[in-house]
Amino acid sequence: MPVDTKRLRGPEESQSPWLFVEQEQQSPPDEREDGRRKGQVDVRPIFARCGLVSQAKGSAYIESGKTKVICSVYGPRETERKDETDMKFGRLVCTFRFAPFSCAKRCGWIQSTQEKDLSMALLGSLHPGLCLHRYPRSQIDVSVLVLENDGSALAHAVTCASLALADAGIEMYDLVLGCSLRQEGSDYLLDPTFAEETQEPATESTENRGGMMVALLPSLNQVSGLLCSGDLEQQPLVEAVAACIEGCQRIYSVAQRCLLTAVKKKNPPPDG
Amino acid sequence: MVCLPLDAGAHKFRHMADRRLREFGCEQNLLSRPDGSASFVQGDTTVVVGIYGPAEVKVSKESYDRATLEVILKPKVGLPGVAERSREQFIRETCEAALLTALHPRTSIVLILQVIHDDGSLLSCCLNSACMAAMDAGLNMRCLFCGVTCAIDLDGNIILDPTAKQEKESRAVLTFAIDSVERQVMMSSTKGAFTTAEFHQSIAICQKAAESIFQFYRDSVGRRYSKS
Amino acid sequence: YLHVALLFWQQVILCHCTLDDLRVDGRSCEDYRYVEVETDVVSNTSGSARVKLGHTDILVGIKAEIGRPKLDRPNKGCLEFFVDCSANATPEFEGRGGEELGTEIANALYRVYDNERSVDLKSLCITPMEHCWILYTDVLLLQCDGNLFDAISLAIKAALLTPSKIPKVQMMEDEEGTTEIELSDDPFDCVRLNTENVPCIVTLCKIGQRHVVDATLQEKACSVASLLVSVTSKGTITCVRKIGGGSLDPESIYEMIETGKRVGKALHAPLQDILNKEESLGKSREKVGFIG
Amino acid sequence: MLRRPQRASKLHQRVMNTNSLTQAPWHQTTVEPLEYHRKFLKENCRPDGRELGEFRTTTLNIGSITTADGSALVKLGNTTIICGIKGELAAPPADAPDKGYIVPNVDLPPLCSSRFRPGPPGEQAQAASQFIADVIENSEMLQREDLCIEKGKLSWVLYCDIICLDYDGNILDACIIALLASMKNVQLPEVHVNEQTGLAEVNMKKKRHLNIVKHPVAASFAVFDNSILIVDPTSDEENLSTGFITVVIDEEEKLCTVHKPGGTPLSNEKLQDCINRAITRNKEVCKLLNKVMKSMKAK
Amino acid sequence: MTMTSLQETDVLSSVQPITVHVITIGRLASEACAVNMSPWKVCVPGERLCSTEVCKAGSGTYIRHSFIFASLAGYVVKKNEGEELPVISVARETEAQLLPDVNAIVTCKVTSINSRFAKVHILYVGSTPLKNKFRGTIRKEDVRATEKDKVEIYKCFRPGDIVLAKVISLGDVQSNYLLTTAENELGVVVAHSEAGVQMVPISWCEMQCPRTHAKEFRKVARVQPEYLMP
Repeated sequence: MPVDTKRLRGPEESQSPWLFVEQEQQSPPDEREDGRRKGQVDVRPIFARCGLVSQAKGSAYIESGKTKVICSVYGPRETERKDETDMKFGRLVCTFRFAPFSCAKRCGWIQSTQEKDLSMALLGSLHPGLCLHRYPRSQIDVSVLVLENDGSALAHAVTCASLALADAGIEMYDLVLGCSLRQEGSDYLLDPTFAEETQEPATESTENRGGMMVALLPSLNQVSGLLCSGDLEQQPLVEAVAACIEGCQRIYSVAQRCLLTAVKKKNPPPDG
Repeated sequence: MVCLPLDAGAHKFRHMADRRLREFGCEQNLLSRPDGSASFVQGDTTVVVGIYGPAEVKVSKESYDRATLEVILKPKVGLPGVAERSREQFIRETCEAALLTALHPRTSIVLILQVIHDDGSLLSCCLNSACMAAMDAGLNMRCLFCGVTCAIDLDGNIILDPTAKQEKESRAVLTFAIDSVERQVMMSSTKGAFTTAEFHQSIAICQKAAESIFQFYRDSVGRRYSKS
Repeated sequence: YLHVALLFWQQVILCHCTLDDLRVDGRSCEDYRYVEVETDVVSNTSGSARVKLGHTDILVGIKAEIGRPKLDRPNKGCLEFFVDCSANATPEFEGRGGEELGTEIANALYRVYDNERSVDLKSLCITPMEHCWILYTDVLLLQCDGNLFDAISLAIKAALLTPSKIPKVQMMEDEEGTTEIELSDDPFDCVRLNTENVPCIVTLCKIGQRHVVDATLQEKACSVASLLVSVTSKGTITCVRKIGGGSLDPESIYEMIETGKRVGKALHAPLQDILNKEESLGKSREKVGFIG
Repeated sequence: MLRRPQRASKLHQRVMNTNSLTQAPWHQTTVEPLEYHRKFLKENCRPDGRELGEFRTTTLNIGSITTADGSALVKLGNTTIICGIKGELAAPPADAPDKGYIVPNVDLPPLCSSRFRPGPPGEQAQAASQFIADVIENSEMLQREDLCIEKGKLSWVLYCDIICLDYDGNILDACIIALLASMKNVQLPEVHVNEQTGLAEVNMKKKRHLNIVKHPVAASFAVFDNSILIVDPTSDEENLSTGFITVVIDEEEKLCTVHKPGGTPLSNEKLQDCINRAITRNKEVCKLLNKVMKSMKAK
Repeated sequence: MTMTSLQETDVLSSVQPITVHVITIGRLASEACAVNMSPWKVCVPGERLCSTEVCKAGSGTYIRHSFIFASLAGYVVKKNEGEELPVISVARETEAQLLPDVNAIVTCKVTSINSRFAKVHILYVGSTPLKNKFRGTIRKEDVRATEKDKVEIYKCFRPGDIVLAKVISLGDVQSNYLLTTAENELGVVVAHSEAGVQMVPISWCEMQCPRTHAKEFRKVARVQPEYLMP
């Protein structure tokens, strides 16, 4: 492992105090801690606002429960390295990062495999929503930073990024909204918290457990991103996708309203 | 090019009290590859500098109205870290203010500093050697500059040009770069806490000490060009 | 990912044919191309396999090495993936193009295989927090003719199924209290991994109104998006992922999951047959691969 | 918030109307930025309506990141800095067995401005990290001995991760406020070393604050046209200035850092002006900090 | 940035703190009505505006299944331009996402020159500033319309000059935007002399420094001179 000479380093090795705390084995409660119901399309209230980063072409900030995500969009700017497709279509570049203090255990500065994978998933989810043919020879950069991860980080990152893109005035076919779900046996938990995402099962059986993220183009009713892992039978899986789609539709109005406010704040109504 | 031993031909001073600089000396043009070079010795602290340029510049670093200045500081042992990067910034921005970079647009000037030994007052030694190397390279400059370090000990006494041991035992260490035209503060880097009065006192002492370094610059240039 | 230039009329024909459950090469929508599987092709690995699917040609080698368990799962071993998109496979892999595809595939493979459900990671642990087996899985793309994921997953499953040469180890404690790892001397005294739940990947490509499995490069060029579904032999779905730049309507997703599950489940039995046959032949089998 | 833009726009009219060049579309900030700023400075004011010695509005928000042991978000005009501190356990340094570690790092991600590229931190971020580390050490804002749990065995490591979310100049001042506020917000759990097992025992229910003894505050200045000093420069002003100076001073008026990385030489009088402004700035910021801390306790 | 979990926000000067709104889902229905009340309709990308039988699609829109959808967040503008159908478009304050297109007039700054071409940074498209610089090239043969073979680049442009030019091609994989100044109205509009003073045009090929009265060669654009005189 090469040493990182570009940052101040602490001791060679340090451990999170959580490693020394006796974890009490608790069976997951019947009710969700925040009072939401299992098996219901019950998303946390969302606070969304555009245009907070003055330097960016467009930006958005989303807070849902304790999860906090910020996103900036830069460009269209000149593509750094070009190939034939860049001559006709713009290039979308997505970076997804967790702030070092955003998770229960501190994460490092160097982009992890997980962050790379999530960047890829973010790219795949946003790509279908953009009119990239309007931006030949150019590149649009989307960077997402999770300030606090209390579950469903990728889903909120997708929503946040699409708001930032719309705020930047990038032409889009539709907004892109994200929603996560956690399947626990016969029940599902929509928009799970970090504790719900990571809790150990009550029983050894791993049947029908898993996590899922769906990205939706709400007015075209098209799924632009789907990422799911776990152990799922076909029926619960299909139901979970449907629940996520409904979850996305639930946050559409918040996203719309956020953009309307941003447009009115940024620009006066045109004359004539 | 003959490589002279470090003190040959170099001027030496000997001072007794704390309010004096340690012996210092310099040799210019000691490296054959760079366009300009100098080594500066302050007590046991020694730094060698090589300058390349004005030379071709990478497109990404090109600026249309002036030369791009790059400073690389190599520690005595190990890889350069964040502390070196911070010192590089100090040296680069001081040089940028002194060099007339606008005369060489779309070029690059690279300064490479190698620490040979650190026995205190390293940053000032780096600045002095950089200035001597820039003179050796024949780069156009708006003014000369010199670096002077002083330390404030626990009793509030100000020690000029401290050794590493003195630095460690003192409450604060201040390094200034002084310009040769107005004798004003070009650069300031401080460690430890001190009062405003101590700050001004330190500047005054360093400004005074700068006179002897500038005189030394003048002498060495005079000697060099009277020879040929 | 690979860009194949098709003329517009070719695309139209391809889409229309697909609508009638007839593909350009004569297959129906749920048919795979001819698959060739060969195991134990690289001698110095713990397990290896080569899979040919149409013209797609994949080589997978798995090496077991002792390492430190990851901090977040101290009592489990792990899998590491490295995908080499050699420029021999297609000129498009030259430079950074291949690198990007490599990471993309590797990331997907982590999601599919590096978990408790697919591979019995606990059996790979030697001592918690200190030592475990790490299965370094190298994937080499020799030739690309579409449907990389499915071919790679077949190869990985085959490589894991072959008598994995993971030696049994014991922890020895000497007088000073330091532990040492002792490998079993008997080369046949090996741990055999439970591969019952190792899934296979089925990639479904949406073309026009229908979706097809095992798409060729031409077919892929006509498709806007595909769905990657990984299925165990029992028919449990362990991973679903949308890939490609386009979107899918919910109804097709449901249909594609259904097809994926059916095709994926059916894929396991013939693979197991081939592998059993290979194993029963033992050393006497005739090797066809150029490396073997 | 309304007052300021109005003031600024009136100013624009006054300053810019004197020159017919504004009619040409190319004569705007991007083409002749230096001339543009000079016109304002001639009138002793700046394009955003501030006077030369005026800081931008400072907003402080403490403790909003619950995954961090201490956190703060600071806005200085548009410039936004977030700092999160997380404590971890490690063996104390060999040369100081009774001390803990403080590891500050400043990140300037591409998110905050188009001037930064993805990848490892550049020179500016590294120099900022070193600056923060120096201020922590010089000011002795907290005793590193306080971070030791058991001498020679176990101590705390405070990872202070500072991220810029919006880069509009003068990040150093904002970073110091963010660091100070989040340090004051840190609550660490009680830790004992079990004598028998030698392992740490953590009690998450019992937490304590750090003892912050000094309150260093920074004031940064940019030198314009080799002569004019302006406080709290924006990103545009930074790009055009010929030198910077940052003065860090604590509430007892002791200087913790006088950071002037080269640039235009300054006279002693100018340096004293900077120090005087830094003293009043310290009072302003401490007042704000106390106000926020107090209202947090009230809740 | 504001946060709902905001414990405390305080502001140093007399300016009022930013109020924090928490938008919950239940409250939205009533608020959405309020939006429609305003005289200007605001839309978000993906919103269906109307059928193609009613309007023609203008900028900031796209057509799908014979309906017009918004592709931008902005104000919906319907304009009758004397044709059969009115044009519906989505307007933002500035055409922020504008890219240099063929035949667009751009303002650029010369970054370097050599004997074959001048390299420039495009700063404006029309009167809209670009947030990011795009690179362009003015080849020797595209500098002026007459005596093309006698053009000497250094007598036409100098690094730092502000030039009005027209886009002739987007270029290919290797090259940048190709620009031309081969029209009377195109060429150098702002240039500084060796003394650093902004020069005054005295002919189509010369400019003069008001301080030193030295003359320098440029390919000068014919712009109304009152714009250039301070």
